Order: sequence, then structure tokens, then C-alpha cells
Amino acid sequence: MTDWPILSTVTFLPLVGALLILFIKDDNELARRNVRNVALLTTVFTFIVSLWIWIDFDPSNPGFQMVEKVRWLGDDGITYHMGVDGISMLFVILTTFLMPICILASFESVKTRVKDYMIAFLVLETLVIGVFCSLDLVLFYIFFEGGLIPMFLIIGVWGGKRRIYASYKFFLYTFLGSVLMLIAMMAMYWNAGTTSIPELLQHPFPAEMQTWLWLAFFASFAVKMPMWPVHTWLPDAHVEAPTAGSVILAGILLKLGGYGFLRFSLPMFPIASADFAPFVFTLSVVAIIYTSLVALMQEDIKKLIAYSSVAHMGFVTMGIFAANQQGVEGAIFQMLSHGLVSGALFLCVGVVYDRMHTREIAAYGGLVNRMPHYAVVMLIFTMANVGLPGTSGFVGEFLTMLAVYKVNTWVAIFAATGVILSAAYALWLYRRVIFGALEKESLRSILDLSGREKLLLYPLVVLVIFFGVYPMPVFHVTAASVEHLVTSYTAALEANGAHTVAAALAQ
Amino acid sequence: MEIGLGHYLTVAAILFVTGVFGIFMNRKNIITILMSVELILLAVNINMVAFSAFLGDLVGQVFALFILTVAAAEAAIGLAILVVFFRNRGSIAVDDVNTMKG
Amino acid sequence: MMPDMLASSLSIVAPELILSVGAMFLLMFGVFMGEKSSQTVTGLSVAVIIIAALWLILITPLGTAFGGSFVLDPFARFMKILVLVGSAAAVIMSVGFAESERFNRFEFPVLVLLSTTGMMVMVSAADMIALYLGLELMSLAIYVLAAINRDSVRSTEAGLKYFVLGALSSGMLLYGASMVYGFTGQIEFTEIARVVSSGGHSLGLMVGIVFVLAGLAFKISAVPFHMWTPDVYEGAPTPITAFLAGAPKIAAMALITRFTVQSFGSLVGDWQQVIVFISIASMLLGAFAAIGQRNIKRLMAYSSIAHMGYALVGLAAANVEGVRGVLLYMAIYLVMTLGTFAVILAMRRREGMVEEIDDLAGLSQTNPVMALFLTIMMLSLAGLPPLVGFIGKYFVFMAAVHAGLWPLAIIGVLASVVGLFYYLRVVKTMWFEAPAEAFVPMAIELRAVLWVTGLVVFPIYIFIGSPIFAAAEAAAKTFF
Amino acid sequence: MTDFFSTYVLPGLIILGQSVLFLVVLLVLIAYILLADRKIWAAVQMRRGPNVVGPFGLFQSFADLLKFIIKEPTIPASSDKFVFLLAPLIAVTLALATFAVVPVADGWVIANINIGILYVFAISSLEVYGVIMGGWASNSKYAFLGALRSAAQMVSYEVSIGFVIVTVLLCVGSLNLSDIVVAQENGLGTMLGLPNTFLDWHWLSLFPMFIVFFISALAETNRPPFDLPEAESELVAGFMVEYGSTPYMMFMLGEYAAITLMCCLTTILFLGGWLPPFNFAPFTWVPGIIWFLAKVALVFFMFAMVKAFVPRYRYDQLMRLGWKVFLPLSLAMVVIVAFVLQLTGWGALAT
Amino acid sequence: MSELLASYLPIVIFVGVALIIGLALLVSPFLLAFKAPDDEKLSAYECGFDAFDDSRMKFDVRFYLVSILFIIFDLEVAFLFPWAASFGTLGWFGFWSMMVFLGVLTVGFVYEWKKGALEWD
Repeated sequence: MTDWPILSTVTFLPLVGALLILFIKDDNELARRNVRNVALLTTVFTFIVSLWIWIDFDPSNPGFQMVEKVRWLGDDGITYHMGVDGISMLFVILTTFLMPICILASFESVKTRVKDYMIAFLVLETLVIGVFCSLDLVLFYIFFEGGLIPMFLIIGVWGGKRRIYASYKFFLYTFLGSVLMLIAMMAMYWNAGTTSIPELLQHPFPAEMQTWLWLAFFASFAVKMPMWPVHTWLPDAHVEAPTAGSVILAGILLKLGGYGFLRFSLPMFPIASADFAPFVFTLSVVAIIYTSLVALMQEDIKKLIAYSSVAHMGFVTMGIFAANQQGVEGAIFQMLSHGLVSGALFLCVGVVYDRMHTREIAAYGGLVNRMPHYAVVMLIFTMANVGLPGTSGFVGEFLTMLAVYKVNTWVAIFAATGVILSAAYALWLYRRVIFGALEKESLRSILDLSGREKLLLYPLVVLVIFFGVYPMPVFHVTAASVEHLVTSYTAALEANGAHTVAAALAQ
Repeated sequence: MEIGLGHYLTVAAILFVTGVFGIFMNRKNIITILMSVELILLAVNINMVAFSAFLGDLVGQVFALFILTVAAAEAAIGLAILVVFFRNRGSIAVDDVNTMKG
Repeated sequence: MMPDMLASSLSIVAPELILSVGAMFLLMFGVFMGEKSSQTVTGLSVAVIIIAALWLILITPLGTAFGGSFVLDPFARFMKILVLVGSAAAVIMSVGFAESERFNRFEFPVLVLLSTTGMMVMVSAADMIALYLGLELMSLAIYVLAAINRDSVRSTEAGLKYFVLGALSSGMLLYGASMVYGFTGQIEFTEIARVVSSGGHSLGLMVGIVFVLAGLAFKISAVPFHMWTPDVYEGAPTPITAFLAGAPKIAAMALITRFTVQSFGSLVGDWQQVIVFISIASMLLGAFAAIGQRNIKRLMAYSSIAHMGYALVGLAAANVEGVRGVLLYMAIYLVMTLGTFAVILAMRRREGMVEEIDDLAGLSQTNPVMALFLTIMMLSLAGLPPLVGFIGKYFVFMAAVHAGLWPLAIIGVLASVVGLFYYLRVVKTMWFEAPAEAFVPMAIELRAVLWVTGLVVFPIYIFIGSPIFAAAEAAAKTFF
Repeated sequence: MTDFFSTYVLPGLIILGQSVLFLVVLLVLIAYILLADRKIWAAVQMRRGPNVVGPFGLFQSFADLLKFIIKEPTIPASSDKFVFLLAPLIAVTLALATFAVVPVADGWVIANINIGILYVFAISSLEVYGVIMGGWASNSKYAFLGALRSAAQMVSYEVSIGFVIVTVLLCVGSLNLSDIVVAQENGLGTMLGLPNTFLDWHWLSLFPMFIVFFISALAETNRPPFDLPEAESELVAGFMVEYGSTPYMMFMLGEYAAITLMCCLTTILFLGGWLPPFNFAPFTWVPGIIWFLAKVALVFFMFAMVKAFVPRYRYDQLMRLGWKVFLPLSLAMVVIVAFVLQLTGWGALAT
Repeated sequence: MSELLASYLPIVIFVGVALIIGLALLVSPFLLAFKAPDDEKLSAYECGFDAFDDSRMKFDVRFYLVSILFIIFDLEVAFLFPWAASFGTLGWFGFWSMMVFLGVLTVGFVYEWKKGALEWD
């Protein structure tokens, strides 16, 4: 079983499903049902196979595992090189886990062009898994950028009123960011003579070059993340995207930026990362506070959650660039948790949207009367979003703040303010939507969660609480790799410092 | 005064520039443009032959002969296209070559 | 000339001979059989191209012919295959158009053959006379092709514009060639290189190089010599536009590469700036001017301008990676262009051909296959991974980065973002908008071209990429 | 200074003298050729022709000259005046200029350049400009159509003439007109066992070409039966319709100069130039110039007789003859002649 | 006097003399002849009618065609001249080269013929 290319299997399984769907010809109700079922089966199967990765994974090994390498273009040019380590492995699982949920969430809400929709999702899954698994710069870029195409179509075809504007904005923002990264990748190739990520991780880039490379990568990942002030595409994209699209976007695609920082910026350009850390902290803090304030003002549920995502990503960047064990692990945990929580929140929005076809906060109120199950579920996720202890949201936020406190007290204090603000908007949202008297005439006949919706949300509830109480499975996986990352980072900084000192002494 | 290579090149350059200006400045008649093109090729041929004589190398003259031939074929095709254009448009004024824009 | 030398020369030019003799034979065949023979002539001309291609690949030896004025090296062979593919596809795609538009001219395939012969000579040209002859043989045939629909104002106007500017450009090229000849005393590229590298450098030579580059830039429709492109693309009958957009660009790019790298490899510093300027200007103009276009043929015109700019990025790098990049880029460009034109040629309703972008509205619902492939083509043209267009851009920009041409690379990628904007507009029209009236079903030959090119764009290239890459690499090493 | 005088001025003056002499003689000759034309035509039609001015009308042409000079020169109001006057000047100058390289006897030539035939061919190609300019500048429909017809006709036959000249060149291997004549000392006659006779000349070995050349020469010079451009019944006087006085005369002069040239060329290319018909006494006693003039006269006589006998062609017949008969025929002859020469090796001998 | 000059100076002088003769003829009536221009005399000849249209009108495209064909064939002749002049030294290679060239031209010629470019019905 060890030789079996498990990563490739997981990556391309959804594509196989997509191909199967492509061959379903007709467009009647039966065919649509077949399409849905095939898609669901594919994703579930992929998830089950992907669990194998977790089982096979050796947590004590900080390096890359399950490596596959095939020469592709040129002798030392692009190679097909896959592998996971402690940092990336859980993201793969997160993706394969969220996908069936997305598919299931779209069973009833998507009625037109079901076939295209499912294909887009499956292709997206392949590409996202590819991003997390690829160990070649170019391969990484291919998967990274390729994800834009299905997402563009998902937003543009099945989105809301301003879907075209939103899809364009999404596409152009992220593309603009990442083309600069492409140039940087080429420069790295010429400097290091390889595009293999494991080798690049060993390669010391010259300090000045690091600055430029770091900035180029930052341009891409900051947009993807998204960090303030380049986050403006995100609310639009979320608002216009269909429910499952939002889930994917918030749950997985945003993590690509954080993953990129962890995979490239921090270990490959340590000197530049150290130099730019204050800059990142500033942006993160601004993001946390500013977007929380903006979230308070929102009239649209999805937009509010979108802004809260931006704020939460601020914690992630903060944690990453604190560059210590807690920070990085906290950031990873925060990303995973946010993947579950924000995904779940969007699903919750989807639940009421499917019924009422509006996302105006003002259109709701007093849902608790008609939808007790929904109210409970929503409550748990809101609390997790706020970062209440006992939910997974708490662990990540706490760790990152702890980490950043070690580095810079002020940043930690400001970030803590953000936590309070997030409690404010989240609870206010909850109050306005769920509590109060059921006054609106249109809400009187609203139904509680259906069986399908329960099937979607309850596993998430379980996981959110489970990880909130017992986060060790995650840390168990990540610890070795993160430790390796942090040690080599500090070593690189020290080497550089020694070098600088030596240079100063020599003069 | 001995007439040297420089003089030939100057004449050719003047002819060439005249031809290019004839193409761009001319706002009246496409035939004039065709004539300007011939002027350019003439300039080239002067250059070729002058260099050929100066270098004592026949290749330039061979080249000139080829240029002549192709120029004739070019002129023939140009006239033919002009004729079909005229039949459709009823004019060979440069300003009337404007159906497509953007 | 010794008979055995002649024989070896002839064996090297055999593909060109096949094409030209085939063209003449078909011309005679067509003219004696009358207009009704045009289908037969079309079929036979495809056969001729295929025979020439097979001959080129399987039989023709590498070497030089005719005392060094004609050379078949790996570079030439690579480019020639591309040219032949482009021409063959253009002829194949014209079949349905000929039927539906009553465009029965057997001259069309014959002229394509002749033009292709010219391109082959261009690709193999090793001195300036061969360069000029090849270029003109190609151009003269294309002038006629552009105006071949002689009852249409637009077609004849396209032909006229192309002719006037083309004649100007060949004039400039010749003027440059005469200067190069005069200041080096040589017309063979390798001899020029020898003179130049041993210190033969003068202002006159620079003037010559610039003029030759200007003339060649016209043929690849690079800014500032692009003015003809949109009009000719729009005005010429669509199969001819499809032809124009493919093979000639490849041949001209091959020529420009050979001329600069082979003859003036040691003067990189002097011509590099020119290429960089042309490249930047083409990329930017191609990106920005295309935004406002409504006609898809015009859009493709600006797109091709931009793409030539990208290909020139590789040339500007002037290193082996750069030339390799140019080769790959042209191959990829050809595939994408052919695929796109297969769709454009299929844009036909009962009342006739349409060519507005808005006519594609809702294509994803009326004809999903076509929409899917056009989407792939558009995004590939934009250079998005994982489509093959990305690979092309990757290699040219990588060469530029290696050569330290940072501004070029950065402007290039930014221009590709702008370019993405208008490619996305086509995608948007197809996927996001309410369906317009459906097109008539695609003709079988268009479908074939579309499937083949579409699958190459994604995902076949992943599997065949490696040998093609190796071939491009070997071809690029010809000059280094 | 004396150097300059002896190297440049003196030879220049000598050439000037020769040129003036040559041209004066030529003009007088043309005057009598014109007269001969009219006389022959008249004779065929049982008329007397001009017979008032001088004995047998010998001074008729000179009287005509005077008449033209004192006629009122009119320039149409709507014409392009500069071009209108330039056209006859071009016509006459070019027609005369070709004679600069015509060898009338061994060594009797103004400029013995080595590309003589090319020069003749080039300059006579230019003559069409006079016609076109005249017709266009007149701004009259008759003149315009006449000019078009005339130009098309001239260029059509020029192609055949070109091919014919090529066949001769194949046999000779030189572009020099004197060499062409000298080359005819040996030829088919020698091979047939009759050396030193007129059978050596090209007219026999290239007989079809001789005929093609002769007929093309008629057409090239707009002579009857190919005088379509000035077909009175259709176009009045063709491109010359608006001309009067000496400008008109200059066109006529140019035309007759061209006819004379064609006669000279026929003589040089096919009839052995100044060579005597039998290269032995007593024929060799007669100077070359006499033989030359005699041959020219003979050719012109044929020209005149054709004019007198043959009805005028229709325009389509004319073009058909030129493009569909003469062109393929002469092209084929080029191939055949080249092949035969290559096969037998005779061509190499000539060089 | 250089050889080139010796060959071509006579031509220049000869043409000059011819030009002078032409000019003399052209100018003489303007100096000598009696002139009494009037409108009728100076109007274009149109069989006694008033000219009713611009005389530089559209004309048959076949005239164009003839001139285009002429360009091609005249050029062919221009190539044949040097070939013919040096024919004796070229050998079979030279012969066949030109035959190929002529063959190509013949193909074009046949095409024209069949296409009816040479018809003047």
C-alpha cells in the first residue's frame, strides 16, 4: 500500500467523478438526480480515501511524506511532485470533508444547470487538493490559479444579482496578486536552479532578493487571504456566490493564502519575513478591528460573516508572522477551525435563504419560535465564531494572541479588542435574527431544519465542539513540522544576524 | 568632386523618405501610395547596387534583380486588389478606405 | 553546380517542392475542372500538406542547401511542422464555410499552399535573399487571400490595407537588408554573424537591423506595425482570418528569431531594446485596445497582437531559454488560435455567419460543448493554469527573468491581467447571459479541429508536453 | 586643362557632330519613308500619291513640315497643358533616342554599348508613355480610349517581341547589336553546306520567330492592319485627336521613327544587318551601309504592302493574336531553341 | 575617359540632340504660327456635340488586366535576357533552371487563359 500514489488518487478522484457526470446526457429530473448522486458519492468516496492519508501519516516525521515525483517538462524544469507534511495534510482532509457537505447543501438550492455546477465543484476540489499536495512551485501555481476558473463560473452562473461584478472582481483581484508571485517563482528558479519546494526550503536566498520575493508572494497570498486592504473582493464574492460557493470560499479557498505564507514566505524568506513582520502585524490588527467594525454595520447576513472572516484571517496572519510554535500552530488551528465554523455559518445562512430568498438581517427575527433546532445550531456556530472557550474558535485565537503577545504586546492588546468586537457583531446578529418576537408575516410558516440539513450541520457541530475541547489530534499532526519550520526559521535569522554582525565587525 | 558611396546612399535615403512620406502624407489617391512603394523599392535598389559596386561583390546586384521581380509581382497584385476595391467602393480615395474602425 | 550537391539540396527542400508542385498541379486541376472542383482541390491540398509534413519529419535530412542560403536545422524543422499544421487546419476548416457561404474558390487552398511554401522558405532562410523571397511569396499570396471575396467591400478593403502596409513593410525590410549587406558585405546570416562578432559594428548596421526588424514586426503584427491587423482580421473571410492568425505569424516569428539571434547574437545589447520596446508596446496595446471590441474577429486580432508581444518577451531574453520559450509559445499559440477560430467559424445561424461577441450569449446552454471548448480556449489565451497557455507564458517570462529583464516580465504579467479581463468577457457572455438564438450544428471538420485543439489545450498537453519540450529545447540549441 | 580638353571636350564634340549628322540623315530618311509609304499605298490603289511638290512629289514631306509649323497650335481648354505638350516631346525623343545604339554598318554606331538590345527594348517600352500621356492630357473621350487601346496593344506585343529577341540572343550569346550582326556570318546556311550566303542569317534558322517579330512589329508600332488606336471609323484619330500643328507632327514623326527602328531591328536581328547576301565578290564590294539601307527598305516595303493589302483587325482579334498565339508560340520557341542549342552545343560556339 | 563613360556619353549626347530637335519642333509653331483661339476650337472633340461628361471615365477593367499581365511577362523577359546572353556557359543546369522558371510561368499563363483573362469578346 505504501507505493500506491495515494495523494494523486485523492487529488484526481473528483475529476473522475466530473468525467462521469460529463457523460450523463439528458437534462430531465432523473438525470439531475443522477448527477447529484454521482457528485455526492464521488466526494464522499474521496473523503474516505483521504482518511487513509491521515492514517498513513507519520506525525513524528517533520518532512514530506507520501512523496510522488515524476519528471515532466525539462530536466530540472517542472516536475509532477506531490507530498504532504504536517502543515498541509490537515488542509487536504478539511477539503475532502467540506466537499460532500457543499454538494449536499446544493441538492435543492441549485436547480438550473446542475450538471455544470457539480462538475465545477468537483474540478475545484481537485485543484484545491492539488494546491495542498504539490511540492513543485509551478505545479503549486497551476493548481493555485486553476481554482479561479471553476470558482469564477460558480459565482457567475449560480450567483445573485450582482454576480458578474462579483465574479470579475474576485477573479481579477486574485489573478493580479498571483501573477507577481509567478515572476517571483521564476526568479527563485534561476537563483536556486530548481522548482522543487523541498529543495527550495533548504536554499538560502540572498537577503535583498528575499525582500522582493517576499513582497511578490505577499501580493498573492494577501489577496487570497484576504488581508486588509485588499479584502474588498471577498464580501462581494460571498454575497453573490451560492451557499455552497460561499462555504468553499470561506472554508477552503481563504486557507490557500495562509498555507502559502506558511509554505513559502516564512521558511523560504525568513529574513524578509522578520523584516516585514511588523508590517503584517499592523495590517492584521487593522483588519481585525476595522473589519469587525464594518461587520457591525452590515445589513446583509452573508456580508457580515464575510467581514468576520477577514477579521479572523487577521489572527491567522498575526499568528504566522509571530513565527513561534504557538503562533504557527495557532494559525493552522485557526484556519482549520475557521474552515469549519465559517463554512457552517454560511450553510446556516443558506438554510434560511433557501426558505425566504433574502439575506437581509431586517427580514428576519424571532426564528427561534419556529426553528428551535436551527437556533441551537446557529448559536453554537456563532459562539465558535466569537471564540468562546469550548469551541474550536477559541483555541486558535487564544494561541495566536498568546504567540503574538510574546513578540509584541501592543499587537496582542489590539487583537484582543477585536475579539470583543467580534462578540459584539456576532451576538447582535444572533439577536436580530433568532431572538425577539416572530413579527414578520412571511416567517410564520417557516420550517425547521430538514433531515438533509441536519445531516449537513450536525457533523460540523460535533467537530467544532470536539476540537474545542480536545484539539490534540490537530496538534499531534502539526507539531513536528511546525517545530521544524520554526527552528529552521530562527536558525536562518541567527545565521543572517551573525553574518551581519560579522560583516559589521569586519569593517 | 568624386561621386562616392555616400552620395548614392544619400540619394537612396532621400528617395526612401520621400516614399514613406508619400504613403503617410498622401490623403488623396491610393495609386499614389503604390507609386510611393515603388519609390521605396527603387531606393533599396540604388542602395543595393551602390553597395555591390563599392564592395566589389555581385550579390547585391543579384539581390536587386530579385527585388525588381518581386516588386513587379507586388505591383501586379496591388493593382488587382485596387481594381476589385474600386469596383466595390466606387472610389480609390484614401479617405474612403474606412469601412472598418476600432 | 555539381549534380550530387544539387541532389542533396533538392532532398533538403523536398517538402517545399512537394508543396509548390502540388500547388501548381492543383491550380491546373482546378482551372480545368471548373468551380465545382473546389471541394476536391481542398481535400487534395490537405493531402499535399500532410505529405509534405510527413516527408519533412520522416525523410528530409538536416543540412544546408543551395550554397548555404537555405538551411534545415532542428529549429527550422520544429517551426515548419507548426506552419504545416496551421495551414492544414486552416484549409480543413474552410470546407464548411465554402459550402454554406457559397464561397467556392478552388484558388483558396492553392493560395494557402503557395503561401505555406513561402513560410517554409522563410523558416529555413539562411540569407537575406531567401528571407525576402520567402516573405514575399507568403505575403503576396496572403494579400490575394485577404481580398479573395471580391464582391465584398470589407474583404477588398482588408486586402487593400494589408497590401499597402505590407508593401511598405517589405520596403522597410529591404532597406534594412541593403544596409546590413552594405555594412557587413554579407547576406548569409552565419557570415554576417562572423563579421559582426569580429568587430564589424557601425551605425549603418544598426539602422539596417532596426529597419529589418520593423519590416518583420509588421508580419507578426507587433506594435507599432499592427494597424492593419484588426481590419484585415475583420474584413477577410473567416477561414482566411483563421489562416492569417496562425501559420504566417509562426513563420515570421521564426524568421525574426533567426535573424536576430543567429546573425546578431553578438550584438544583443543593440537590438534587445528594440525587441523589448516592441514587445511591451504589443502586450499593452493588445490588452487595452481589445477591451472595447464587439466583434470577435477584431478581438482575436488584438489578442494576436498581444500574443506576439508575449512571444517576443522570449526573444528579448536572447538566451537559449528564450528561444525555447518562443518556440513553445508559438506552438501553443497556434493550437489555441486554431481552436478559437474553429468556434468562430461555427458561429452560424440560419441567416448566415455572425461575428459579434454578443451572439455568443448563453452558448453554454444552447451548445455546451462549444461553450466549454471556447471557454478553455479563452482562458488558455489569457494564460491561466492549468491550461496550456500558461505553460507558454511561463517559459517566455522565465527566460526574461533569467536575462534580468524585470520590467519586461512585470509589465508582461500585468498586461496579461488586463488581457484576462476581455477574455473573461467572452466567457461571461457564454455562461452568464441569457441564451441568444442557437447556432446551426457545427460542421464535422470544425468539430474535429475543435476537439483536437481543445483536448490539447487541456489535458493532452500534459502527456505530450515532454517530447515537445525536448524538441523545442533541441531546436533552440541550434543557435547557441 | 589640355588634358580635360583632350579627354572630355574633344571626344564629346566629335560625338556631338556624329549625333547631329546621324539624326539629320535619319530624319531625312524618315521623310522619304513616309513618302514611300504614301506612294506605295497609292500605287496599290492605282493612284499616284503625292506628286505636286518637287519632282514626283519628292519634297512633299518637307512641305508638310512647313505646313505643320505654320499651323495654329491649339491646346484644348480642359487639358492638362503641361502634360499635353510633354507627350509629343517624349514620343519623338524616345523614338529617336533608340537609334543611338543601332549599327548601320560595321563600326558605324554612335554608342557601341554591350547591352544594346536591352537598351532598345527598354527605351521602346517607354514609348507607351507618350501615348498614354497624350491621351490622358487631352481630356477627350476619343483620345482617352485611343490611348488605352494603343497602350494595351503596344504592351501586348512587346512581350512577344521580347521572347523573339531572347531566341536570337540564345543563338548569339551577346546583347551587343553589332555582335548579333557578326554572329550571322555563320549559321544554318554553313551547316547546310551553303556557307557565306543569306541562308546563314537568322531569318531562316528562326523562321517562325522572324514572322512573329515582323507581325509584332506592325502591332507594336500601331501600323495597319493593327491601327486600331486610330481607327477613323471608331476613334477618329485615337490619342492624337486633339493635337494639331507640330505636336501632331511629332507624334507622327515618332511613329515613323519607331517604324524605321523596327525595320532596322528586323534587319539586324534576322537579316544580317550590314552583311552582304553573298559573302564574296562582287557583293562584298558594296559597302555595308548600302546593304543595311537596302534591307531596311525591303522590310519597310513589306510594312507598306501589308498596310495596303490587309484589312484592319478587330480589337479582340488583335489581343487574341498577341496573347493566345504569339505569346505561347514564342515561349515554346524559346524552349525549343534553347533545347536544341543545348543538345547540339551550337550555342556555346557562338560565344 | 573611363570605359563606362566612353560607352554611355554618346547616348547622353545623342538623346540630348534628339531632345533639342523635338523641342525645336514643339516650340516653332508657337513662335511662328498665327493664333486665333476661340471656345469651340479649344473644346474637346466630341463629334460636334457638347462634351457632357468627364472624359476621364471608368474604362474596361481588361485594360488593367493587360497591363498587369504585361508587367509579369515583361519581367520574365528581363530574366531571360541575361540567361540567354550567357546561355552557352551555363550548361544543362542553367537550361533546366530556366525551364523550371518558365514552367511555373506557363502554369500561371494557362491559369489566366482558362480563367478568361485573355478574352476580349
